[in-house]
Amino acid sequence: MQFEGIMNQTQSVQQAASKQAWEPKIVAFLCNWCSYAGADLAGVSRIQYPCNVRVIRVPCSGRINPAFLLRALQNGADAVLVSGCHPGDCHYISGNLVARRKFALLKALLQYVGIEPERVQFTWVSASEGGRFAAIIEKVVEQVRKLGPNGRLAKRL
Amino acid sequence: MTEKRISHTDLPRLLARLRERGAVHAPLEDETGDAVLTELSSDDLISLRYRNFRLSPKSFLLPQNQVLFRFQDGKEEEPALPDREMVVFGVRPCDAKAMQALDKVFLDGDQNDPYYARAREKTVVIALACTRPLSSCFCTSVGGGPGDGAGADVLALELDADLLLRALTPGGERLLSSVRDLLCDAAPSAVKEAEDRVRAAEEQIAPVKVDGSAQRLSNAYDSPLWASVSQKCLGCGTCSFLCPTCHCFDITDEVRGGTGRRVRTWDCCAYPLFTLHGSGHNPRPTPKERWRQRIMHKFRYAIENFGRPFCVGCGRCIRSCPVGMDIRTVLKEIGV
Amino acid sequence: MTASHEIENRLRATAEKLLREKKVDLFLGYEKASLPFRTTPLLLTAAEEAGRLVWNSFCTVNLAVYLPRLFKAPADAREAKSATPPPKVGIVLKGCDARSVVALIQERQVPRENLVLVGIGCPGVVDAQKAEKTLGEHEALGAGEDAQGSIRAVVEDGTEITLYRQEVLADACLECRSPMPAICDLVLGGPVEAKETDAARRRAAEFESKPPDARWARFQEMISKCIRCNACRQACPMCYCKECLLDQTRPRLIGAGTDISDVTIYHLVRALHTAGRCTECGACVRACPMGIDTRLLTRKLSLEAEDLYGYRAGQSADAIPLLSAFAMDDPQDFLTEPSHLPAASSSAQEAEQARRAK
Amino acid sequence: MARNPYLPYPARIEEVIVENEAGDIKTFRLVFEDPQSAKEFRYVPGQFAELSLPGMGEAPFGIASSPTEADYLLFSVKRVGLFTTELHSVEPGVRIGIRGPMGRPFPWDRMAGKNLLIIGGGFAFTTLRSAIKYILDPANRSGFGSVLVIYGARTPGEFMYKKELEQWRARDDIAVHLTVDHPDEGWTQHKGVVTTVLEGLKPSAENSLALVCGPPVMIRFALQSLNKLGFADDAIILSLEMRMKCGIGKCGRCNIGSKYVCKDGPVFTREELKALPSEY
Repeated sequence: MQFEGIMNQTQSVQQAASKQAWEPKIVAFLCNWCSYAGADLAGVSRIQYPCNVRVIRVPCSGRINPAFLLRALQNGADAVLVSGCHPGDCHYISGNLVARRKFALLKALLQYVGIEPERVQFTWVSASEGGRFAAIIEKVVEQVRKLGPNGRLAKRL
Repeated sequence: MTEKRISHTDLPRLLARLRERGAVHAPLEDETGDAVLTELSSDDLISLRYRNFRLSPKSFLLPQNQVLFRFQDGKEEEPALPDREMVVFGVRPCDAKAMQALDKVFLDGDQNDPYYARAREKTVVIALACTRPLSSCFCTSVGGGPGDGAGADVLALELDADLLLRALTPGGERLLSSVRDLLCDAAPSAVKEAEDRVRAAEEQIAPVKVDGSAQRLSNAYDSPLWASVSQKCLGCGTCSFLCPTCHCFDITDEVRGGTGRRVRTWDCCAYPLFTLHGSGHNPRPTPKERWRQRIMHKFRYAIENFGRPFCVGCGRCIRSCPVGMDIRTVLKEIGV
Repeated sequence: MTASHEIENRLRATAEKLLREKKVDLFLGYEKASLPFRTTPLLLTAAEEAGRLVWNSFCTVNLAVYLPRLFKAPADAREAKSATPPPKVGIVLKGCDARSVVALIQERQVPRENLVLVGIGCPGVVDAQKAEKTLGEHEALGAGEDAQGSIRAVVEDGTEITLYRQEVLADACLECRSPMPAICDLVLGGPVEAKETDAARRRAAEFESKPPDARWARFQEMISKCIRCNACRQACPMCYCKECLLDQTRPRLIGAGTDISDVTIYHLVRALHTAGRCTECGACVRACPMGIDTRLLTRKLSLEAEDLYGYRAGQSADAIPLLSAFAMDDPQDFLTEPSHLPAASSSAQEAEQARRAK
Repeated sequence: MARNPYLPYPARIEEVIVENEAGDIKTFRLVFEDPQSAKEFRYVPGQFAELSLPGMGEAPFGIASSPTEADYLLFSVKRVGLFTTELHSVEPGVRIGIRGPMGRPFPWDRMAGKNLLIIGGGFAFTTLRSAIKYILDPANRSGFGSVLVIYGARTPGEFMYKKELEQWRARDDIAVHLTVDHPDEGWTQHKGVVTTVLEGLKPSAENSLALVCGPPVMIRFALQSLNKLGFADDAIILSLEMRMKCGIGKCGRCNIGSKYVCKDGPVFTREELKALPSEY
């Protein structure tokens, strides 16, 4: 339900924004142990990065079912980003390594059916990489801005 | 009641005229060669080579997704019901008969279903008699026949060069009189020939024993055979979704941030979730109970409630079952 | 290749013996269906009825789909108390079906020791929809096959029409690389060679060669026919989940209807959940009442699994399933890397980078 | 034109009352947003209605208030699924949709002049409250014979409508017997299952009707006791719980035999239920 809440909130922000210009909205699934802490560090370190991201904290990147990402896109996210611990650093030893395979296949499949590859992005960010987190968000937002709104998977209600 | 006649070559003109009054849906072949009831645009060439459509035309009256109303800022907004007339041309008699059955559920109750009622009111159904039934057809055993127009407004019968048109309802009369300049009276010999063809088709249809099913099924409720007849069922909904009389539905909300809709969508008694209670209790927990419900509903409860089986013998469930189950065989095995 | 009627005779004898000697409680095979080009599964428990078993090119259903439910673990302690011991099951397997059984064993859904696997080298099965299309306006009232494997159909007026085998074989069979069962306790009939081994790859490449917009348009056009009847899922031996994610209502993952967006997510999620598990039997395609080529997606995922990880589903019962396994050096060139080096935010980060550089 | 039966009447939640100690049963007091809706929504005890929150869908609930309580509707809801969990989380003031009233009520024609035995268990007391409230209304009370209520719960804290139970107990035109499985300190009433109390009280089946609502186990044993006491099958009135959607006999979900629980029920006599498959 937390997720619905975020999407609703995002939608109202979006509706307010749509009166002016379209702004990409990115849903980021961050693992609790590394990437969420990395994002937090970016915040406390006052590193500037675009405010287009809504964060969902998950226990581990290995917990993410591809269906979650598709659901975010269906609910109007312009892109999703998943970030976990670097290989070897997973709190649960290998959750991120198993996830890596899942994500590779997801990305390949979406590209295959004609979804722009930039709509689903994956990366590793450690707890100490606040700068890297900000730089990745910058890149994702920039790429999605170029792509425009997610017209293919978003459901029109 | 006089039969009218129109030549096959003039049929496009007739359909074009009907298009002036509203949407006309008629059989067009898709890229795979399947005939599909499609809304005609000006230059479409209809095809009468089909035996029947993959999907039953029930979706014209009971669409798979029906928006009941919209939510706008958390408030309900009733949708405007369609007021445009629609002609559906080429419905097979079994499917027209199924519409008559659906009327019993959606129009004869204490409360009419407003969406169904409006669609039914605005839809003129032109049935096309069958001359080439399939081996999976058994309409004649469930109260229908290849030349039965019940449920339709107009019945069309095919001849080599012509189509005979017979109005069956006031709506059908109105439709035919609106295009009377394109029609001529059919000669008695032509009518006889068309009827002979229907009779020949009728003879090709193998009978299935359904008479007295309500009585026999009322004794079969506790039969151990339900477990064996249902054991290879995969629990998909193909049979229900293709069935022209199956009408069970679900109601769900699709809402984002206070905006969205309440929709009804087809549902199916073969699904375990269909009867699952919030508490976790399920009154029909296995395929055995669910198959029994399917058969009982069609061949006993419907007869008790509406005086007719809710099966029109179109055979879609037989042709499309992924594991080759045949409702005729099930009826026989269970002792109907 | 051994003629199908010979195999059929051996199959009946085998099943009869297994049941009579109580080596199995249940034998899963096929029997004649009411319509041509089809057979229907037969769940046989009586040895004397083994004569009902058939073997021919219409034995399309992947019988492995029935296995998980036969070995379902009891839901609770009360169920466990009244549970009967798991049955011994004999089952007829084509190459693809055998791979499904392997995958189910890998995923601990069925106990190998309770199975008697009767393998048959498979020359491919007929797609009933294709065969019916090929006959055009005619309807077959009966069908069989001759010694050469050609399909013979008898139509309404009694004439016999011969259908060219390659034209009516299921797509999955035309792409099949392993017609011989990978594991089995006995094999009926001689070995069967795969004909063309890169057909799947060619089909995928052909689709991939189109520009993204065309691919998307084709995909959408195809699935717009979907009626969400779940036949593809229910016919799949690997879709054994007690409650499918796509059916969940607390909360609901996708809408219940046929909004194109929901249908899209349905097919993508279903395909992804069979990634590394799909044994390319094509049961989903043949189950679809609307003629959707669901293998468009699963075919691609199988190829990816092979290219990226050298993994093919259902090859070895001892292998760790693709998505439960990993290698430290699995490819990760799809990851997003920052386009510029991040500004150093803290000494901790510098230390981290230094550590990684090593 | 008749009103669209799928369109809910808009109402507002005026008050939320926590009924039990476990806190998983709450009573919602609802008031229609416009007087027209209130006028159209005419119900009789035993009927139910579909409540809905936008985006959360609908669920059916027995109406716990009585038509003699003119200004509001009461629904007591136990938290079990998605909808009820969401409903439990809302505050007074929230807008809610009501569709109904639906279903066949208690057989008030048959109940006139009869002695009434009302047996309830746990959470399934909602429509029984409606019935009791209706019977005890000064305008109605003389229309019925004696009224005996036996209400069982797991613990004293699990009774619903505690204040009213006390008020009823203080009256002399209704006998109320409460019983619990696990009494706490200070519990002065019955201990044990309702059937024990029932068999101890031995109400006469003469000129009597029994209304029974409760969990399946309770119902099973209560029926056995009622049989012993001489209650005929058509003198025993039950209310079914069933999964429902449309509430107007179309969607097929609550179909049992040739009946639809939503329109032919939820109230059935035991005799009627015996003629139906036991798919509930």
